Amino acid sequence: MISKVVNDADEAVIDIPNNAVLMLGGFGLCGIPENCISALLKTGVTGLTCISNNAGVDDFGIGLMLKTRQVKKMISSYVGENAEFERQLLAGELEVDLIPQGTLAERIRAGGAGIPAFFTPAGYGTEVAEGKEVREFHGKQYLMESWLRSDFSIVKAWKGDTAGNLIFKGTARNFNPMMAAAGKVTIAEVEELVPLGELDPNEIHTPGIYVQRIFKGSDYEKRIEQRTVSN
Amino acid sequence: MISKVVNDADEAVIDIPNNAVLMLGGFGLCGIPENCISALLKTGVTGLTCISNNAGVDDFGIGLMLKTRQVKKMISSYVGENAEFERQLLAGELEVDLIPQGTLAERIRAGGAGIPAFFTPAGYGTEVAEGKEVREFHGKQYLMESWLRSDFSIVKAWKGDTAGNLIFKGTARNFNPMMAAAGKVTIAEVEELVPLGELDPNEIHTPGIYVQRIFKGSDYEKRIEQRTVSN
Amino acid sequence: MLDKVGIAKRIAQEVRDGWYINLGIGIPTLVANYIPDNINVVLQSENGLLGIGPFPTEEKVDADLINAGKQTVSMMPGSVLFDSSESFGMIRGGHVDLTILGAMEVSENGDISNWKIPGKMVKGMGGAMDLVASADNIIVAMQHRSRSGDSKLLKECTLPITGIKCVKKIVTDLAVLDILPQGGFQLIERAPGVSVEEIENATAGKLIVDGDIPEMKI
Amino acid sequence: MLDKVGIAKRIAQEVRDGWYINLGIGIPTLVANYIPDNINVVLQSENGLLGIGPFPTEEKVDADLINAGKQTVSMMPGSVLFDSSESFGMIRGGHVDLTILGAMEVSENGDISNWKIPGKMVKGMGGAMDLVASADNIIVAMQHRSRSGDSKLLKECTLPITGIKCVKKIVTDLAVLDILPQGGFQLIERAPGVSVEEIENATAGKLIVDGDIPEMKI
Repeated sequence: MISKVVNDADEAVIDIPNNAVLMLGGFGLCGIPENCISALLKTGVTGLTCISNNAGVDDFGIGLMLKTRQVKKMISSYVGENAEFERQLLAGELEVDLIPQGTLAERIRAGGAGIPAFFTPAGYGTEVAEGKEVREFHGKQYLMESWLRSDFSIVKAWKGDTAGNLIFKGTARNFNPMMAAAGKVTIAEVEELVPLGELDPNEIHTPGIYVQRIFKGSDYEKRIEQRTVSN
Repeated sequence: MISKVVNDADEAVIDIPNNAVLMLGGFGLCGIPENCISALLKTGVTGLTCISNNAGVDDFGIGLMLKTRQVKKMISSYVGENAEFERQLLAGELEVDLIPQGTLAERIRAGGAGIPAFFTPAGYGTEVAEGKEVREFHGKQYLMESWLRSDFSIVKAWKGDTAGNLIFKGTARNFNPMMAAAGKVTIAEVEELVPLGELDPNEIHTPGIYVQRIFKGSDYEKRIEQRTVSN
Repeated sequence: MLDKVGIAKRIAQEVRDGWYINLGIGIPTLVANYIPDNINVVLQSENGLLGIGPFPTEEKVDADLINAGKQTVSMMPGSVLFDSSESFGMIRGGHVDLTILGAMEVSENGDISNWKIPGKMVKGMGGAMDLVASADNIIVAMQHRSRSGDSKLLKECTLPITGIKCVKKIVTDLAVLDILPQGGFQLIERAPGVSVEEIENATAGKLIVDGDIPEMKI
Repeated sequence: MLDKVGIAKRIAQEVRDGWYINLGIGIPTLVANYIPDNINVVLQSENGLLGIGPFPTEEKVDADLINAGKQTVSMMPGSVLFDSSESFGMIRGGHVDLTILGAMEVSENGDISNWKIPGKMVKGMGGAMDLVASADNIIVAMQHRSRSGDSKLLKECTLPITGIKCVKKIVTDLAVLDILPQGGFQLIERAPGVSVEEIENATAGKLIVDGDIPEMKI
C-alpha cells in the first residue's frame, strides 16, 4: 500500500481553499482535530462552511476559527457554550443550520456510503420538517433527508497506520468515522502513527480507503468541558 | 447488566414458530450459525422465510433446511451451489426473492437503524427496478428500497459476553452485525463465551443491546467451499 | 410536593430489570442514583457509549471518555463504545427501552417542547428530536409549573415543538400522569401532601381524574 | 489473439499506484498476478476485506477468511476487516477506484449483462449490480465473441441488464475498446496479430476506428 503520511498539520491543510465545505470530527471538545484547527488559523482561509456537531468554546476548538472570522456557516446539532458564536449569529455575520444530532450523523454516513437520501422520523411535526418531503411508512410519519458530503473532512484518531487505517479511543470516536468516509479529501491526525501491519485488521474502526492524508499530531491539550469526579 | 445466556441452540430456537421471518448470518458457508441451523432441523418448524445472503450447499448450512422442506421463501443475493434448491425452485415449491448484495446489506442495516426507506443506484435500469420508485439526485438515477426486519435474527460470532456483546473474526463478520440489529429477537451463537468485562469496549463489533439470547456453540465444522492454497 | 431528587426517585420506580435507558441532562441524570440494586439497567449516552459508569476518580479522569452532557464518566464491565451513527441507529431503531428527558411544555396529546424559546439564543436540539421521535417509552421529568407559575401541562404547546404525540408519562413535583392515546393527562398519583385540587389548578390541559388518586410512595 | 492470461496482463497495465480495486470472479481475479511490483494497489473483497493477500499456505488456511469467490485467502500488512454494509458503502460511495468484471454482453452505450440467462437457473446478481451502478471506472474483461461465434459487443444487450451506461473500457481477446460518452466502441488497440477487419467482423455494435490502431504491448 502507498503511504499517505504528510509531515504535519500545516502540510495537511495547505490546499484547503476559501469557501470550502469542511467536516470536523468531535463531540463537544472530545475527539476534535486540534492540530488541524491550529493550522487553519495560520493559513487564514475564510468563508468556510463547517459541518461539526458542535462549535467549540470561545477559546478552543472551532471557537478559535469563529474568532478569526474564518467561518461563514456552521452546520451543527448544538452550538451552546460559545459567546462569540452568539454575538456573530445575532449580528447576522454567521449562518447556522441546526440539524437533529441523529439526522446529522446519518446524513454524513449516507454521504460516505453513496445514499443520496433516506427517511427518518426525527423532526416530523416540528419546524425541522419545513420544506421537506413527508411520507408515511408502516403507519408512522417520516421526513426525507439528503446526504452530506465535504470537500475536506478533518478527523482525529487515537492510532493510525501509514495506509490511513484508524482506531479511535473512548467516546472520541463520535462523528469521526462517518466524516472520514464523507470527505472528497480526508485528513486524519493521530496520536500514534504506526507502521503497516501493526494494527489488528479486526480492530480498525475506519478503513484507510477513506483517508487521503495522515500525520502524527502533537501537543494535544484535550480540554475537558465538565470535569466531574467522584471519590 | 442482566445475563442473556441460554444453555444451547435447542433452548435458543425453541419458540421460533412456523412461518417466522428469520435472518441468518453468513457469506457462503463462512460465519453461519451452524448450531442453530441444526437445532431448527430438530424443531421441525416450517414455512420459514429465510433472509440470508446465500442458501448454503446441498448438505450444509441453509441447504439442510431446504432438504427438510422447512423453508417457504429465500431472500438472498446469490443462491448457486445447491441442486436441491434448484429442484424446488423449478418445481414451484420454493419462493425466491433475489436482491443485489449491497442493497440487501443496506436494507437490513436500515431495519436495525429505524430507517424505513433509502435510495440506492443498484439495479436502476434493470428488472430489479420493476415496481420501484425511481428518483434523480444530483443527475443520477436511484431506486427507493425499504428496510428489512426479522422476527428472529440468528448470528454467529467468534467471542461474546453474557450481555450479548459480540466480536467477529475475519470475513465471518459479513452480514452478522446488521442482522443482529434488525431482529425483534436476536440469537447469537459464539465460539467463546466470556464473562462481563473481558471484551475490550473499543473492539466490540455488535453492542449487546441488539442481542436477546447468547450461547456457546459446539462442534463447529466451518466447512470451506473453495480451499485454495499456495506454496 | 417533590424536589428534584424526589422526582428522580419516583421515576426510578418505573425502571425494569434489563432495560437500556437514555437519560437526558438535568433531573433525568439523577434517576441513575435511585435505581434499586436488584435492578440492572444499562445507560446509553448518545455520543457513543452503552454502560455509563459513575464519575471517575480524579486519577482516572479521561478527556476521551465523556457523556452526552460533556461530563467525564467511567465505564462498567460490559460497556461498549461506538460512533454517532450507530448510536442513533440504536435510538431510531427502537432498541432503547426507556427515554427520560426534561421539558418546557407538554401537551395533552403528548407533544413536547424542550429545545427553543423564541427571542432567546437558539442553541440547537442536539439529540432530543431523534430521541422523542424514535422512543416507544418516553417519560418526562419536569416541574408542573414554570417559575412564573404557569402550567407546563397544556392543551397545546406554545413553544416550538421538539416532537409530537410521543410523551407517555410525566412525573412532576406534584403528580404522576399518563398521557392517554386519545389525549388527556390521566392523574395516576399525587405527590406527598398534594391534593387533587392543587393538581387541577396547576394543569391547563385536560386532566382526567378517575376515582381515588393514591399518594406516591417514595 | 489473447488468451485469458493475456487479457489479464493487458488490464494490469491500466492499474495505477495507490488504487483500491475490486476484482470480479474469473479473468479479473487473474489481473492481480500481473500488476507490476512498483505499483501498490489494495484489493477489495465485497464480503468484508480490504487488502486481499495470496492464497494461504496449507497450514494457514482459515475457514473464517475467504474472498467473494468463497476461496480461502490471506491478508496483507495494512488489511482491514469490516461488515457487508460498510463494504457496499465503500463501493456505493465511490471509494473504490477501479472495478474489473466479466460480462456476457456489453452494449455500445455501456450497458452490461452478466447475471442471468433466460431459461437457465437464476443464481442471483450477488454484488454485481451494486458494483456496476456505483463505480466510476469499470473495465470489462471478456471474450469478444460467444462460444457460438456471436459478437458480445452489441448495439443493445439482449440478455437481462445488470446495469446501464456504466462500462468505460473493454479488454477482449481481440482488442481494447473505450466506450464513448455519446455511445460507440472506440477501438484503442489490437491484440497481437489481429487486424482491424477481424475486430470489425467480431463487433456487432457501432465500432469507431480513428486512424492507425496500434498493436497491444503485453
